[in-house]
Amino acid sequence: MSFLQDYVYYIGAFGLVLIGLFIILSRRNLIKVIIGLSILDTGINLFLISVGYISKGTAPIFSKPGLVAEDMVDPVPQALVLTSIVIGVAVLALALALAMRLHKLHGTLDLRKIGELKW
Amino acid sequence: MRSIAIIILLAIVAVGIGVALMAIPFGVAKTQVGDHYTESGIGDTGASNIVTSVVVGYRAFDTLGEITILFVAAMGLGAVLAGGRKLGQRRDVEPASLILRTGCRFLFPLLLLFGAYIFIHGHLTPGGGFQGGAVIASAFLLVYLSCPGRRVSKVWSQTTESLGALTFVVLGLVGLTVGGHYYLSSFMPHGVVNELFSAGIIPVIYVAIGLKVGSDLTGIIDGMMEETI
Amino acid sequence: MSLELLMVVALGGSLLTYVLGRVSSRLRNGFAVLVSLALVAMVASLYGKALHVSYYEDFLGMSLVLRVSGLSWLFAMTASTLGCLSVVFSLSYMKGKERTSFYYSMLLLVNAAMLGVVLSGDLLSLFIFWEIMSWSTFLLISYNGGPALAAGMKYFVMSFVGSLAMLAGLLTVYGSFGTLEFGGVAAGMLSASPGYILAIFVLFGVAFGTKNAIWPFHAWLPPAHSEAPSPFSAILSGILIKMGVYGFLLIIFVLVGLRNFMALGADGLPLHTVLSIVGAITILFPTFMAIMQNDAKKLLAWSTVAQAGYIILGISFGTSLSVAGGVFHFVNHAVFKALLFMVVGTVEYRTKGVRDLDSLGGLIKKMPLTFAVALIGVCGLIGVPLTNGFVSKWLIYKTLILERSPFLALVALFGTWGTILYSYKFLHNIFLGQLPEKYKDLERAPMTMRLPMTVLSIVVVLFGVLPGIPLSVINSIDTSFGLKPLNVTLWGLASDTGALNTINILAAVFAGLLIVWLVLKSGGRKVSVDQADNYAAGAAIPKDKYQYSVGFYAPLTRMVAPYLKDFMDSFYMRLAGWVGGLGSGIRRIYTGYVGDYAMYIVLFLAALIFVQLTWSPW
Amino acid sequence: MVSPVLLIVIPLGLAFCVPLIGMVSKRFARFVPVVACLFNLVVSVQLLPAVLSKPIVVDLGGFGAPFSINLFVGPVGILFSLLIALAGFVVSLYALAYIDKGPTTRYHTLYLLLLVGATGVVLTGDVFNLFVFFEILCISSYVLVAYRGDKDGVESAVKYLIQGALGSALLLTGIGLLYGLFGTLNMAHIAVQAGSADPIPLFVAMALIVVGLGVEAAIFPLNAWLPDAHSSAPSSISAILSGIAIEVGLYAVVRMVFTVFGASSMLSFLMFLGVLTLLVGELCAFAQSNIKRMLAYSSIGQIGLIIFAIAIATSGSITGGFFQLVSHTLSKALLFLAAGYMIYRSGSMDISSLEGMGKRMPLTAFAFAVGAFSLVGLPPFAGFPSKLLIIRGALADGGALLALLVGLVLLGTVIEGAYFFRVIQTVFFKKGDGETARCEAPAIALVSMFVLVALIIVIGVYPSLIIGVLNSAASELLVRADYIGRVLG
Amino acid sequence: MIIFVSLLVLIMLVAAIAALIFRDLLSAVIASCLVSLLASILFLFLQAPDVAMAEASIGAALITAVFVIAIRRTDRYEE
Repeated sequence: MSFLQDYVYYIGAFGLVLIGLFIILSRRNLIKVIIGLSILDTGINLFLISVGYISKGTAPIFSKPGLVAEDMVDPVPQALVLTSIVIGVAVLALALALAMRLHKLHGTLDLRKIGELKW
Repeated sequence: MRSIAIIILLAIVAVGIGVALMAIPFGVAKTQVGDHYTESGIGDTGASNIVTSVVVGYRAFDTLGEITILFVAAMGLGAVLAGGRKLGQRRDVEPASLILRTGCRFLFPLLLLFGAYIFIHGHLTPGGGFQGGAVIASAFLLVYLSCPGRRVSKVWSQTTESLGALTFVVLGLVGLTVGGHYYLSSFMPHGVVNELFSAGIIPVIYVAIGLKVGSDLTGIIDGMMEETI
Repeated sequence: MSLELLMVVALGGSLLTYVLGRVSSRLRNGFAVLVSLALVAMVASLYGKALHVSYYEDFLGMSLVLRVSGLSWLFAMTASTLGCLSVVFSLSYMKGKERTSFYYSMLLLVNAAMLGVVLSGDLLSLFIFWEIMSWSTFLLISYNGGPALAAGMKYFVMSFVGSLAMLAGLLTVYGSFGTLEFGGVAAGMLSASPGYILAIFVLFGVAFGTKNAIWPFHAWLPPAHSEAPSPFSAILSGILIKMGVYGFLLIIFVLVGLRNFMALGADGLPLHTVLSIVGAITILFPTFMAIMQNDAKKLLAWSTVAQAGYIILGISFGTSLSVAGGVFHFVNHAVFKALLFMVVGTVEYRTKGVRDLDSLGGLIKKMPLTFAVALIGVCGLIGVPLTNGFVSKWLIYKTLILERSPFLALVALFGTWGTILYSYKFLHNIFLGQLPEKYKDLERAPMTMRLPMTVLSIVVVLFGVLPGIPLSVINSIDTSFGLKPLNVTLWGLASDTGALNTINILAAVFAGLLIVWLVLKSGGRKVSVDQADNYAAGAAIPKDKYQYSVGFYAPLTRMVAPYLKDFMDSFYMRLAGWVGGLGSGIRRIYTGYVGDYAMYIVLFLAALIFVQLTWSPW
Repeated sequence: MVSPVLLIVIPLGLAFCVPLIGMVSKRFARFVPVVACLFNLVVSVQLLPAVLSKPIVVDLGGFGAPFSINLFVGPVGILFSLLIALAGFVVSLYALAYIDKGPTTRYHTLYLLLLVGATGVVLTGDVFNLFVFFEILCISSYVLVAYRGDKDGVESAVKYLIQGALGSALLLTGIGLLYGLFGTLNMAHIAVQAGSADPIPLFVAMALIVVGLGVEAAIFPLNAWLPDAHSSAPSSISAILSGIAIEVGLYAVVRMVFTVFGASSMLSFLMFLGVLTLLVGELCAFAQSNIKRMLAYSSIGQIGLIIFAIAIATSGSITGGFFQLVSHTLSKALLFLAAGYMIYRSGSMDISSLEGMGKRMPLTAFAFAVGAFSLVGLPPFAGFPSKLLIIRGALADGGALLALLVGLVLLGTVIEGAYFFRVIQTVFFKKGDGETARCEAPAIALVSMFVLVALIIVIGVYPSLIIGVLNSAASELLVRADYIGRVLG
Repeated sequence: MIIFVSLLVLIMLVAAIAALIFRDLLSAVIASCLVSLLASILFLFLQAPDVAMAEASIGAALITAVFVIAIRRTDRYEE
């Protein structure tokens, strides 16, 4: 139980990272690879947030009186993750737009067949 | 064969990261910077949401970069898809059902309002420019889905985008000249904590960000929808 | 006359020539000749002076120096004279060709760079001018297009390997002595360990040897010489490759010092012996290659390699006699080889680019003067008495005999026999024998071609009859190297082991000529019959059947050809092929499938982590 | 004195203005990048003396050292920002004429943002901020590679994006680990604590970060995107990618390894990696028949050389590495620009299609030759002093291993010389068939090329003009304590 | 509590694996959307409401929409 207590978030986060990497490395379909990137991003975000967590902490918002700064979880990773999520959506949207163009030009999304540029 | 190789590689990486994680125990405060933020965040920036004070105060420069990235993505999406688009040729999709259209027409202003609420109250409650912008964009997404013919004016969304970003930049420059001579320094009065009009430049920036992100994301969706295949 | 001014004139003249060429070709030609003449005059005025100027104080912490010494004056003088003559020769040779402004400007740039090389007072500026010389030479060699491209490429790659070795060497020197000025380096070398000196010598030797085309670095030379424009071939063969000789002289006598040099190498096999053996190989093998050539310029090119061997052989003995022989042979070779290349250039010019020995012949009737100068040049090349080649070869032979190297002497002698064979082939196949029908209306060479050839042939004879003129200069170089001075007289050399006196030879030759004339005179009257006045089976034999030029030395060629493969050249070509193959192989890792690329990234990461976790080296 | 933050903010603001201006007049919008780069150039030059005497630390927001993001404008930063502004200026001039089709306003916006991203990376003193600016740089280059919207462009952009995104993800993971270990994101603040940290987690973080950044820096074997992207992008973008983007990636790697981690034990490994990268790049370039692919592989080789030089980590060799970086930026940009118009006129990227270009466009071909000579390292061009400095630095050490590596480096240089001179022969000495009409590049493109030619020759002849900056840059990298002290006070 | 969280993590990983396995890209996208949603719930548990909002609105909603649009314009099934 204490193992879960300590590691479940990390396991979740790096589970996502590894699954994302696996998708990127093994799948040939471009959309699938982009899905992999999205899962990878989510995993990293989860990891960053769990780094900043403090046991029994509160959200870093002084929304009601009686909250003390010492109990709050670290706000920095949250700020970073906000940024990272937005970067993620930017990259994914761009990737999908490129995928659409690629499909139109090559007629396929199979990355193995899209290998005219090589050597 | 390939899968096995990948699994081996990933296992090595996983072991490495696992070893590294031993040094980063979960749930233990390890930060020096974060403590300072929670303790003096209100005093420094006047925002009761410390995340906001970090995003728009301490690390506002990151946020400037972040909205730039979104801007790049929106711009780039347009540039990438422009190659395949023939002007004036749009797909004529039959409109969605009446129920959907009516529901959207009803939801649309509400969503806009909700988004605006989120980014205006970014310094007080969870949420902020990005979340609010996303909500606004989803409002437009709904419109696009229900009434495929309708489009946001390119000129307006582009202008909002640019002006929102420019507001951020110029506010920073003002801070460079008047308030403490630091770029992005909080030169406006902090006001009373937990009131709407407080926290110096943070709400102003968040409004600008909200509008900009909203129009950016709308632009992205617009670009994707408009692509004619 | 300041050295900086000289360099400014040389480099600026080259640049300005190109600019003027945009305006008017006539103006440009005049200007080019003027610049090259001015350079000759300026270099000549430097005679006997010892100048030393630092023209660039702080090039990355090193100061660049120009200086003139006896040795560099001799090289500079040869270079500028040949340059000037070659520019004059080009005036008609290049007429009507394209991109002439570029040609002249590059020719002058090569000239300037050579002056820079020999006038440099430190290794870095030597290297800089060396590199400028290399790339401008490359551009000139490639100028003709077609097969010249491959030749230029070969030249560039080999010479670049050499210059990079030199760069490594000079930077090692800088690392240990903190200076690159010749004086400072020489002072440092006095206390350096033999292994270190050997390493430096090898690094520099690769550079100088490549430029000088000594075996096994000769592979670039034959194609380069034969494909370059002929006036430039003259420079290339006459002086440019001799920059390698300059380099060897510099490093052996100025930088390392003779005493150190003689002590280098293993016990049984000292370095100078290795060098002389290399010189011997360089004489022997290219001589036979030259005999087998059917392309006039290729023949001369191989002969150049062989003659470079004599020079190296001379230098490697390090006695005052041998060094004088080597240096004098360099001067002589510059003169007669440039002359011969110009002869080929003239022929080429008149026959519209023919230089195949099998299809020429009988041109003596059309170009008598060209034949005369070619004869003089060939005599010099062989070393016939009363030409300059005789004196220098005499010095080298004498050294070999005095130093008790019968084997090397035999090789040198063998080389001379070979020289006679190919020289005769050259002379005969172009000028003697039958004149092919198509060359009936050939005109004689234009003035601007005859002038430089005549000048050079006069020099050949002058130095042959009065060897004292150049030898006195060379003697002063010898003494500046710390060698025992020779007893030079105007007519030759006097020493206790045997004297050279051209007056005696002159007298003997005149006596011989008199006898021959008398014998001929006393013989019966001859009736001269046209060679074509000849019948077989009642029909006149067509004149072209009398072409003796075809298959000259065919039996000899058949005999030696199987054993004479330029295996160094094929080795280099194969090396280049391997590199290309390696490149084609390596680039297969960029498969075009992005999943593989992502795999490389993760693989690299995993490898880093794995290594660190297992061995923790970092 | 002007604040260095303007180097980032003013071009950024101008970039945001470009679409607005573009709505009014497309022709006018083209000039915004030129103006922005000129501004940066002026400001950088103005800042130069002050920075050389004492690095400027800019506090953004005014909350004190580790708490707010800071810019560190040291010699390295100012060197890079000068270089970015210079190359950016020249290439934007070129693009005025070259980019005449497609959504030009978007092109100029993204181009300017790319430069902003690059400037941000080199000036920032915060790890996460570096990541953000890095993403600006990367994402805008993904788009610009696909700008033409043709088959190759989109294909290579997709590949570039996948690899780049993977790299960024690793980088972000590494930054997360760093934050978990040290609880701070300020480079100097991390550097202070890095010495006393647990070595294994620190190494894992460093490996992730170096690999992540290495993708953009084109270190072998992370460089597979480069030949595709550089060869299919519009030539102006290839010039900037080759001249700026990978150098900035390299800067990030070097900054991390030297300043943040102080990982001196990694250096010998980096040295090998550099030589390996050099050899792979040069060998692959040797086997190419596509001119832009050849130039792209040659960039890999040059990056390897720079890594090698910097990893030797003596003051002399780092100076040489930076010199090589400068000369590579100038020469490679020049090569791509010149090749761009030659390709444009001949209609093919095959080297053999460039035959006779020496006659048809002599000035462009001349510029190409200068670039090639400089890259090969021949005097009197800018590549010569850099090669001299690198080898001098490597040999000064006197180790046998280094001497061997120098030998391999020189071998790579020979291969490089061979393929560049092959192109020069093709351009100048092969008789092209058919077309002989003159078709010189437009005047503005020629102006941009000849600015580079002039710089290459001037720097080649008077290396002392920039050697001062380079020397202080080297000492900035070598003396970590200075950096830390300057930031944390 | 921890059991619940572990369950969520488990479901999240299963959803991710489903995204890996599904040949139908639309299903895969829905699975990855589920991953994002579950992650945003985990963010809430980790006391990060701001991030949870962002992840839900951007990561789960908008990105999924963009994915769906892209898939409609290209092929739905992985070959």
